[in-house]
Amino acid sequence: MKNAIFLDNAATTRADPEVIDAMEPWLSEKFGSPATLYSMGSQAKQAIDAARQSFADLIGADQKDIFFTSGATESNNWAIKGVADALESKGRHIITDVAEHHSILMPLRYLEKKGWEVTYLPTDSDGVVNPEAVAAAIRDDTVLVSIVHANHEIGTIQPITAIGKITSEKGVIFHVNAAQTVGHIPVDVNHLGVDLLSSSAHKFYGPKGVGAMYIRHGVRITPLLHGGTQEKKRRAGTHNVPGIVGMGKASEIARHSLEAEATRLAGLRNHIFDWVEGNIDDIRINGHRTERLPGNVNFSIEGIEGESIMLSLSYPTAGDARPVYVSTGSACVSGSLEPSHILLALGLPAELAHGSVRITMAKADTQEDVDYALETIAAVAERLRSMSPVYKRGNKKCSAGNSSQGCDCEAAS
Amino acid sequence: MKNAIFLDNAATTRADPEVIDAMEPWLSEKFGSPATLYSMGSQAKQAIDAARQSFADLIGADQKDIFFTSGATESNNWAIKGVADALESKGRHIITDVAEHHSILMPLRYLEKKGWEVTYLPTDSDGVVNPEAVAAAIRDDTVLVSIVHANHEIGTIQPITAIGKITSEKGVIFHVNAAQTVGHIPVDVNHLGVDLLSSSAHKFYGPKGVGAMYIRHGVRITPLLHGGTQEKKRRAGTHNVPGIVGMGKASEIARHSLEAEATRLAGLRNHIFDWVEGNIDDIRINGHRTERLPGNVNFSIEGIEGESIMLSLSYPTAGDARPVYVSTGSACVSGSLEPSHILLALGLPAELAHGSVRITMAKADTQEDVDYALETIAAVAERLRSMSPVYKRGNKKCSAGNSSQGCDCEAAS
Amino acid sequence: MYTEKVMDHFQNPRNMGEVENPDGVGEVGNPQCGDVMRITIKVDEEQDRIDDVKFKTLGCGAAIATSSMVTELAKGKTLDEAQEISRKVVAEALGGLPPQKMHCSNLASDGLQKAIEDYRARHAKKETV
Amino acid sequence: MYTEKVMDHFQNPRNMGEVENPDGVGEVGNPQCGDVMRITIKVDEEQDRIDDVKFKTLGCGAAIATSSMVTELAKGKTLDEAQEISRKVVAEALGGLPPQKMHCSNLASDGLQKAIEDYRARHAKKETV
Ligand SMILES: Cc1ncc(COP(=O)(O)O)c(C=O)c1O
Ligand SMILES: Cc1ncc(COP(=O)(O)O)c(C=O)c1O
Repeated sequence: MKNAIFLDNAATTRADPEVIDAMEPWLSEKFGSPATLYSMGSQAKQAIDAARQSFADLIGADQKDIFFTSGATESNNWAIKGVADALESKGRHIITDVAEHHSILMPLRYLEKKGWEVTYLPTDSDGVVNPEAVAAAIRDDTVLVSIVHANHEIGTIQPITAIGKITSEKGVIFHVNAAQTVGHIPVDVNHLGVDLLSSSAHKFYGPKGVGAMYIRHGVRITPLLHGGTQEKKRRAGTHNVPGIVGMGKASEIARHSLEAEATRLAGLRNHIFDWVEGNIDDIRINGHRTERLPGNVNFSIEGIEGESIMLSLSYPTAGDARPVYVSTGSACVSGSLEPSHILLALGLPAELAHGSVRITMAKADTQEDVDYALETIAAVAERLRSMSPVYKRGNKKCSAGNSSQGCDCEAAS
Repeated sequence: MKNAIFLDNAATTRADPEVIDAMEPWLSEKFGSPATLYSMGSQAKQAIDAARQSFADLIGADQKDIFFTSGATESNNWAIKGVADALESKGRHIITDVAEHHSILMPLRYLEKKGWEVTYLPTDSDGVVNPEAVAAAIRDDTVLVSIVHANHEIGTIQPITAIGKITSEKGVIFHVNAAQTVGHIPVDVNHLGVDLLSSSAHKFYGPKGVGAMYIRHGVRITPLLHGGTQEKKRRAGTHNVPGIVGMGKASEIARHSLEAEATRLAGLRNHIFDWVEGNIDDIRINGHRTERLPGNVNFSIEGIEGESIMLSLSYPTAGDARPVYVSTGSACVSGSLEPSHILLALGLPAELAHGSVRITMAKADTQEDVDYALETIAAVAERLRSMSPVYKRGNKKCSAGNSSQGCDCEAAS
Repeated sequence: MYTEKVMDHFQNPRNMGEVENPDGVGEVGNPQCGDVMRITIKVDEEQDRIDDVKFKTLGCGAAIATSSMVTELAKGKTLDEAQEISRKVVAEALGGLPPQKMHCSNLASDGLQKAIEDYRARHAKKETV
Repeated sequence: MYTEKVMDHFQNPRNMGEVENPDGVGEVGNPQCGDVMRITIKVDEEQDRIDDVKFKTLGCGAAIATSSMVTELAKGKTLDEAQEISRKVVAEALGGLPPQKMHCSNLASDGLQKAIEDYRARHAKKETV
């Protein structure tokens, strides 16, 4: 099988070779726990504190406010449940939006079962949350606002700074899930005005199984993992030293390469949008066109279904073809009967959500790879459409022309 | 500095080179997420399922009942808080013992603040919990019994099978923290009669940052990390594929080498006990003499303090001396003003708890290393005692002779 | 996730398309659910036998593979024999389907049954005419 | 965790032991808390100067290092000067101590002060005799 083209970097990225090199000694001979006093332990402690500083530098934070976790899912659960627990006596109302990641929505659903009230703000047809809607939703008993920095599926970047102004004026804790932005676009906790921020190393060329939480000094939050005295008693458990060192190295690399890389990827992204609009009929672009992650592309192809697109791309039949790995919001992949709740939040009819393709690029992806992938996608779309009993070219249900106004296709059956 | 002798393996172990080799490809080229459909993803899924099988085999469980976590701290928090949440309507009483690890005690303390009642059973002077005391403590509103399999500090192995019989008769969920036993002594969830069992890979030659929870089919427990559909929706978050693969490899190795290694270590352990009793005056052996982890030794040296022993051992002054890494229950190291709660639970006076030395051996430690360490410890004890304003040889406060009956020293001041 | 056989039928579907002047047509599914299948059959009236059968399918890998398989199983069978081709038969012929796909994406046999019904309904009409 | 200076004083403690026939003795701490220090001094009565000072300490690395440092700082100083040797002075002379050690293991200057007091008390007695 020829060299695959990996365009699913929002799911996970390949760890930078420098990151792996940095981790190596801590996996093997330098295996001491930072909690111990002897020299092996203090070496490990120095290493994790250097990683802490490096991550803090990447997000403009004080290193004292950084706490390592096992990933963004843990950080998000911690933010939601930890603030809820600490501020329960103040009130039991939380604000978020309908297009959040499951690691935010599911903890909230859990709280709802316990009697909490959650306001799910809508997004507009580009996936943007309106800061004024946040302001309007804040009540006396609101203890937390949690909004994603950028959506993992459609790439839309939220007006975090504007929301942060509102929450800080109203004295409500503001959590931002920055799993998709840290290391990819500039993130500055002070500029954004956030109190809590989640991140996962494997989303920016670091290892899986390690993440971080930024907790602004003074913010009240109950630990999620109680136990030993690690992380100033806020997150117990023997440190994942190799993982943390890897996250530190990834942060350091990102700090230096992020801006150039973001520019390059945004160029590729815009090129893809132009190309698909010019070369594939009846598509709809999902998510905001410019307020968007540089490496994220998402569009729906009318009349076909996402899993079959994905499978066709990743298991090409021609022996010399390169597999192309993308993702989709189709129900067939989500593990439920529903297509992506994020695409539905944009107002997309289910059949277009089923037919969505997400391309998420990273530093290994070249213009040549992208062009190869695009030709392949167009060919796959053509072939699957020829098999489709419902697709008729140019039936205007969802032509590219009106996509940005929101496609008003109705159930096609 | 010469080759150090690492005798702090209860804190963490050095990953087996085979474990690191097994992890390598998943850190680098095979970086896909098991949640994805394309071939990279299904490879990763197969790899974590193989690891799951391998860990299940190690503990005699069905692989369907294994859930990967970030470590024993997470598993323990999950067990305590997850069962409490799921069974709250049945009752709000939990039974444990005073000598548990902090990753059990701190979640319980958290629940107590929320109105839960916790019974902390005492241990005897060897650290053993009495199964009859468990039976007597179970009430109608008891929802969980949590007892460690073997204590990390004094190595005492608890009568889990006897307790498991009681809990299963009374229909109470039984959680066992097996962080120190899995991979070191035989662990069989059915023989032990446990419903939930926690484990951490780095405690048995696997990587840090990954662990597992065994959940017997049918046991009700609320997730601790809500979010994506990973681990059958019971533990969300992108899989730490390299870590899980490493845990699988460590399990496979342990399954084959555990018995021989346990026998070897128990021999060394008994040799150490004999040696220190013969060569250092006024010591007390802590923990059960035979119902004990094969690699665990713990004794108190009267008249001196543990941190200074540890430091002297790990930073030797003679240029050709080998550093020796041990641990202690002294307050100076625990990060609090109190010495180890576990040693106090045995009835030890605080000054003997401050003067405890823990030696925990693993497969890299040879008889030669151990003998070197013992000579060094005796010399350090001698030197520190010469500096001690309180120590008088043979004052019988705590001579070896009566140590196994429990030392009844009183405050020495 | 999918067996080799599923992947083979997905990648190299048999009998894709529509038979000309079909004697029976069965359409099942709903684009909102992500799956639509249209089975068309040509029947040898004398022998009550399916001489030709084709499918068009919008849907996931399993939907396409089961459609392809159903046409292969049905071709050359009498209508009575073809009526025995259940979802289970199709799934087994493919070496199994992932549990979550057993229902949502395994409608092809329903499509075939509908096509047979359609044929019988038309035929009955013809006879009574 | 510890500075090099702390480690140096811990590994090579100065003035360890007890002065013979001390003119003043100060003992502080409690073995239950893990720290006991005993400072003994020899005073030049004419000059009101500490001619010799030694320590014996049960305790952690910081306890031993601060004891050693306090004796070094005190030796040759007049009693008045020596009374200025506070915990803070000792910690600074060692290049700092970890925060959690600032209190529990930094009793050596208290021991010295006690020894000075003890000397003064005895001396006062002698004078009044
Ligand atoms: C927006 C967003 N939040 C949270 C997560 C969870 O991160 P992890 O799976 O590393 O815990 C992800 C990725 O899965 C994500 O894309
Ligand atoms: C008995 C016991 N339980 C739980 C833990 C926690 O394990 P981890 O630090 O890997 O989360 C440890 C080790 O720290 C332990 O020894």
